[in-house]
Amino acid sequence: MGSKLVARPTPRVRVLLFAAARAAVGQPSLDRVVPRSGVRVDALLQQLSSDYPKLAPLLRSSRYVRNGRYLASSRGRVRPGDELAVHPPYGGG
Amino acid sequence: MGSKLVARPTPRVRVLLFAAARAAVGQPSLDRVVPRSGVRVDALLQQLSSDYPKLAPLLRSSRYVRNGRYLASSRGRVRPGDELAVHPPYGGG
Amino acid sequence: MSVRVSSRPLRGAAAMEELESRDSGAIVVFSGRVRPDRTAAGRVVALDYEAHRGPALARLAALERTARRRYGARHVVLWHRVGRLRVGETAVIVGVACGHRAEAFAAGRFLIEELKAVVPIWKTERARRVRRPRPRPSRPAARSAGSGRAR
Amino acid sequence: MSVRVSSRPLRGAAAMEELESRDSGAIVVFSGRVRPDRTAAGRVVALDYEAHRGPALARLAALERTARRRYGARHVVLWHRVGRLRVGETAVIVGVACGHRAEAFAAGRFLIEELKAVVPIWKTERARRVRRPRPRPSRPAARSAGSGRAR
Repeated sequence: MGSKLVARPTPRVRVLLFAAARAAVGQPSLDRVVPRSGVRVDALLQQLSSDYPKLAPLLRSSRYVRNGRYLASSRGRVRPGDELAVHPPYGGG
Repeated sequence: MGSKLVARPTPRVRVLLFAAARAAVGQPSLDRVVPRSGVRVDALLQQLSSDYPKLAPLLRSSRYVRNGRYLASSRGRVRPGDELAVHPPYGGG
Repeated sequence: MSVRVSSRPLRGAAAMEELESRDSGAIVVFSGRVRPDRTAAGRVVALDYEAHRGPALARLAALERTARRRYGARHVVLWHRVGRLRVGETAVIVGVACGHRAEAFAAGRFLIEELKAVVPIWKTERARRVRRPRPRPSRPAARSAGSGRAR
Repeated sequence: MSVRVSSRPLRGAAAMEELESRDSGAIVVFSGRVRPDRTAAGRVVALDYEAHRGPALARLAALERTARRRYGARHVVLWHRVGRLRVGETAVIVGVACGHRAEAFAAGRFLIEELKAVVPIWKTERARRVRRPRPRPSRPAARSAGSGRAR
């Protein structure tokens, strides 16, 4: 009341975890709070490695897909609302 | 009457002609009279080359099957009653 | 053992079903069909295939044994059709079931190459001369210039 | 275009039928199935396959385009199954129709190798510990020496 502030959703990135990455964390996805300006992917991965030590070696050999598109480099950024998929080495067939 | 000779069939080898060999001769097989003791395959082929000049080049590149078995060498013999197949180069598939 | 030389039409799907009924990690099937190639005699419309049946079956069986020994093939399909085949019809099917894909591909390729080289089967092309447009008779200049046909 | 990532069972015969419906000289189909491999955890009884579906379909479609460009493929089948597959079930089918057999084999091999390397699909082994015979309790010498079992 009286405040002009409107509730805004906390700015998050959703991290999708597949296969061995999911097993390392114990769940299929994580929501991470990020600044509204976004964060570099490599910085986000650094945080994840600290929080989930079992995930660390996998992150070094994984590929990354942001909103359905492969990232050419982990120097790209993710912004609130983005979805970042962690792809450990593939094993189809 | 009085003769002790019994009619015996003329001793022949049947030559089977496939594909281009048949086309060169104009028929699918030839019967050749051979001595009762048989004849060397290369001698028989020499005769065929003389009688059917169009067949000559094909005979040089053909394989030979006597009574269903491949001949390792044209120095083998064919005897009356044998069947000798002429196989020009194969082209299945 | 599945070797066959027959005038009945071949179906790759049937070969695949036969191979899928066996235990194996990897199956490769090759199907070769009559192509409408152009030759000196015109365009191929059919191929007449003939075989020396007994030796052909014996050599196909020998190829199968080699595939088992050399590539660990667990099941092999070697089917060849004979008679007159029109363009688009299947002349040959080679299929193999092995433990792993590398052997299955190698065995499949080996079998078709060997089949072509050592099995007494021959084809004769039936071609149709390709019709070329005849040179047009020369026309009066007025007509060829005057009629304004679009396209 | 025939790329598919689905939990429905795969049939190599269906892939072959699809490819046979097209004009082409040579068809190669590969079918890969779950093997009862032995691992540290025991014998594999099933594989759980998962995919990141959108990127997987995009990469399969890109592989198909590459096969058309590089091998002149006229039709391509790239089907992968997901979910729990028991031993013997088909996990992947790769099929290609080309003008000639050399390209068809090369394209087939290329497609399965690339599929395994670049398409976001994973498998997790479900193994069952292999039962080993328990060590026998030691027996009185008289008995082990006395009983004359042949073999």
